[in-house]
Formats: sequence, structure tokens, C-alpha cells
Amino acid sequence: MTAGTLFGLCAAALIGLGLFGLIVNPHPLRKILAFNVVGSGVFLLFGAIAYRGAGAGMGGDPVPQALLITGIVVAFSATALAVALLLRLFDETGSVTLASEPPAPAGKDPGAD
Amino acid sequence: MPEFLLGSAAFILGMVALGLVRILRGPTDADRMMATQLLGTGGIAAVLLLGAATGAAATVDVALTLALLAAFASFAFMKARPAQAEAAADDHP
Amino acid sequence: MNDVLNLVLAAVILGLAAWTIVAREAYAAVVGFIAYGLLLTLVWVQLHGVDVALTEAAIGGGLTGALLIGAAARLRSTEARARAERPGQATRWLAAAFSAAVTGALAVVVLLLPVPAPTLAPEVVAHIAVTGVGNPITAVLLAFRAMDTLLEAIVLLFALIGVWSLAPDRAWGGRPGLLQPVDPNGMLAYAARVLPPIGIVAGAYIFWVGADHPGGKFQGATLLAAMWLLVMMAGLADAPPTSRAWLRWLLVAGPLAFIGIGVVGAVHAGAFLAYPEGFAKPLILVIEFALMPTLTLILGLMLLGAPRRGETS
Amino acid sequence: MSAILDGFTVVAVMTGAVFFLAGTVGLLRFPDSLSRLHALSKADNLGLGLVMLGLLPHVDSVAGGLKLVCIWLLVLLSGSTASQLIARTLQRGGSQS
Repeated sequence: MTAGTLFGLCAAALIGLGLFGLIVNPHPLRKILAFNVVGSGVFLLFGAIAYRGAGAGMGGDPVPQALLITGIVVAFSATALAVALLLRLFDETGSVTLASEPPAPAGKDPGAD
Repeated sequence: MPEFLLGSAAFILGMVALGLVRILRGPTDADRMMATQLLGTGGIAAVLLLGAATGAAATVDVALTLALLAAFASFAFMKARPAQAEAAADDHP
Repeated sequence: MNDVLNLVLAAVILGLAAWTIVAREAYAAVVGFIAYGLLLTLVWVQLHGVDVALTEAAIGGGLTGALLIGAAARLRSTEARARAERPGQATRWLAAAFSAAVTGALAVVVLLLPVPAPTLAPEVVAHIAVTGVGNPITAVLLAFRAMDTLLEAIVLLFALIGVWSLAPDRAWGGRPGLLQPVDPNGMLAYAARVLPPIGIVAGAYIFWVGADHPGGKFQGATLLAAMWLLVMMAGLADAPPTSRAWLRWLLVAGPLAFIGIGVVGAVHAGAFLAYPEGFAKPLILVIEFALMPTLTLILGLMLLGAPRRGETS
Repeated sequence: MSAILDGFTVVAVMTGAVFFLAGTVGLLRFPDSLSRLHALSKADNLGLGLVMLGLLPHVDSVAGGLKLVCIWLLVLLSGSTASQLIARTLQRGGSQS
């Protein structure tokens, strides 16, 4: 198996793992993390395809690689914006729940303010 | 020679990856950060070995960036930690 | 031997991703994510994308890690409650089945990719001489697909405006982040005095070699931003108030210069962002130099978050 | 000459790898956080240092060699600073619980 195929399959698994976390983790920060895992999986898949496009004396196709750099930087900016939104929500309400009806405060956390 | 360097890179990487079991076991966040720091150093060593094996001189710059940014991440960890030191003590009596 | 290394890498990356998803506490998950970003850097080296490896090392592990770890520390008190909201068994099984189906479909696609793979590498090689730069990635970023890079710089600027607009009314135009007390034990302050000079030289170097070797403005700017943040983290300097005119001008200077050069191209070379013959390399350098401070400031300020204090405190 | 240099590389890199092995074993087996920190710093300083030393004969220019040494010094500096900070947080955490 070539490195391209191996990491392509690895990327497919990462995307699946991230999607699963995005759906089942109720905490928004964990959703952001899971979304980053999905994102890096997509990048890796793209990178594996760039690697397969090696030719003309280059180790990989430079066009997708350049787009990857753009993608990684934009993904960071999206994460930063999401985290800022989340922190504002927390400052405003003291909680970060995404549920439409917050559950009864049975699981009251001693650290909550 | 490249085979030996690649093999050493795989060995070092496998070793520090084993150390990542500390991330699973904890018990404290500091232990988890130590495992990441070991991985960072091992990663730098592996990048250097890979670069020497393939003759790609630019990988040294990757190692340089890793060295600087890994330090930055661990300082950010330390700075973030005191705020929740008590919560951590509660979680791990 | 290379295959063994790749297998080890893939296995550890999958393990860390799984840990990031299932870990009980967000803090432990973020530490796993930092390690994950580190290993992705190695994967990029293995996939012959040294430029991408540099970006991943700088942004994936370093900046994103620092951003998320700060958020995890602040949101620690909300985790117990979130755990109580975990979806039921049926939802989780459905999610697992759905994710597995996506993975399976993607795996089939990966295995069925066409041979020989389509590639633009020969095209890049054929036309790189026109641009005057030696690094094909830089040629793609700033000549062949310069529009992407221009829009990216604008996206970054908009994201920062979005972050700033989350400031509460009383802190509007104020300083982002918390006031950092000077570390009494001095270790962090010591590191913040010794590391930045080295980091700034390294950042400038990575920026400078970007024309002909792997490197460039994003990677260099990230290093500079990290050093700036380190100095602020140690309390040796404070973040500038977001209302400062010089700051706002610097933030738009890069994209403005980029657009200006694009318009010049529309007049003299017949298309927006086309470079007049013989002027490609100097114009690319001008764009890079103009974008560098903008990117450094945007990346650093984005990590600091919305303004939370007035100008004076 | 090159055989001697290759031999030097093999010995240095292998010794460095052993230190990484020791660091991992220490991190996994030592009973408390502070001794784990001790094991970690050995791998950090000596493991990477020896690997770097072993790679020095392979660099193609003086500047390349200097860069290698710089990376090692950087890791030394940041590693020891981070270790100090970790140790202090551990001490503080220990007195609290």
C-alpha cells in the first residue's frame, strides 16, 4: 500500500470519527474539537490526493498543497470565531448548553458561578 | 544509511507514542502535558531524522517551527492551568 | 522501513483522534488534540508537503492548541451539565452507523481514485519561470491562484471583526484578553524575554526563504504572532486597545495593498491580479511584505478574543 | 572517512533512541508526577541532543549545522522552563489536595 492510499484511508476514518463526535458530544467546545478533527481529515484526504499527483520532479501536486495552506489558516480563523462566540455565550448566561429547554439543575456543578 | 535513519525515526516515534498512554491514564493534567512534551521532542527528532534520510533540507525548518510552537503551547497550558487547579483537585482526589 | 513509519503514524493519529472524541474532560481532549496536530506535521513531511507541514506545525498544533486550551480552562464548570445532556443510546447508534457509512464511502473513493492521478505539477513547472519565484507553492499562492490568497486575507480580517463584535458594550474598543499579572516566580517572564528574539529571527527567516524554499508569510506570521502572545502571556506587555487607529490601519493595510496591486494589474496587464511582464517577482514581494504585519496581528488578536476590558484597566 | 562518520552517526542516534526509550519507560512506570518529570527531561535533553549530534556529519553546510544546534538549544531552553512550571503547578496542587 502506498503512503497516499494509507493516509487516504486514515483520513476517511478521521472524518468518520469527527462526525461521530460532532453528533454525540453535547458540549459545544467538544463539538468545535470534533469539527477540527473532521477538518483535518478532509485536509489529509486532499493531501493524499496531492501526493498521488507527484510529477515533473515534484514530490506532490503543488496546487492542492497551496490550497491546503489556505485551508488550514481559514480553519483556524473559523475555530477562533466559534470559540469567541462560545465564550460570549458563557459570559452572558453562565452556561453553554445548546438544548432548547435546559434540563433541571439536577447535575448542579459546584464550580458553576 | 537512509534506512537506518528512517528506522530510528520509526523507533523513536513508536516509543514516544507509547508514552502517550499517559494521556489516557493521567491522573493529572500535568502528566498529560508531559506526555505531549515528550511527543514534541520525539517528533522534532523524527522530523530531523526524516529530513536527513530523504535529503530534504527544508525539514530542518519544520523542526525549528515545532520547537518554538511546542514551547508556546506548553506555556499556554501552564498559564491556563492555575484558574482551574481546584477543579482538578476535586476531580482527582 | 518507510511503510513501518507510516503505519505507526496512522495508528497513533487514529488513536489520538478517538481520544479527542471520547475523553471525559475537555481539557484532556485538548491535550490529545495538540499531540494530534504534532503528528499530522510528520504526516505532511511524509506526504512531501513541507510547506503544509510548516503551516500545520505553526497553526495546527501551536495556535489552535493554545486557543482551545484557554477555552477549555474557562469552560470547565459547564462540563458536568453538558454530560447530563448526552443523547440516548438510539441516537448514538444512529450517529455511529452514519459516521461509519461516511467513512466507508470515502474509503471506497480513495481506493477507486483514477490511475494515473490527474496533476497540475507539469503546468506549474512550465509556468513558474514567469513568476520569478523558486518555490512552486508560493507561485501558486501569489501568482496562479492569487485570488484565493486575497480572499483568504479578507476572510481572516472578517473573522477578526466578527470576534471583536462580540465585545460587551462596556468593553467596546477596549483591550482584548485578560490583564496578565506579571508571573511572580518569573519563569514565564524569563522565557518571554529569551524566546521572542530567537522566535522573531526564525519567523523572519521562514518568511524570507518562502520565495525559493518551503516557508512563507503564513508560517512566518504565525511564529511572530506566537512570540507576541508569549510576551503578553507573561504580562510583559499589554494587548493594544482595539480602537487604536494605527492598529486598524495595519489590519487593513495588507489586503488593501493586495487589492491595489490587483487593480494595477487590471489596468496594465489586462486582468485583475495579473502582473505586468517582468514585474511579477517584485510585486509578489510587495504583497508578501504588506501581508506579513497584517497576518501577524490578525492571528495574534484572534487568539486573544473579544475585548473584555476598557482601555485603561 | 565516511565510514567512520557513518559509524559515529549510528552510535549517536542509537544512544539517543535509548534515551527516548528510557524517557517513555520512566513516564509510564514511575510512581509519581515529579519523578516522571525527571525521566522526561532526560529524554528531552539527551535524547534529542544525541540524535542531533549524530546528524551533524550529514549536514551540507555550516549554516545547516548551526540550525540543528539552535533547535537543540531551543528545546533545552523551553523544555527546562516548561518543566519548572509543571513542577511548580504540581507542588501547588499537592499542597491543596
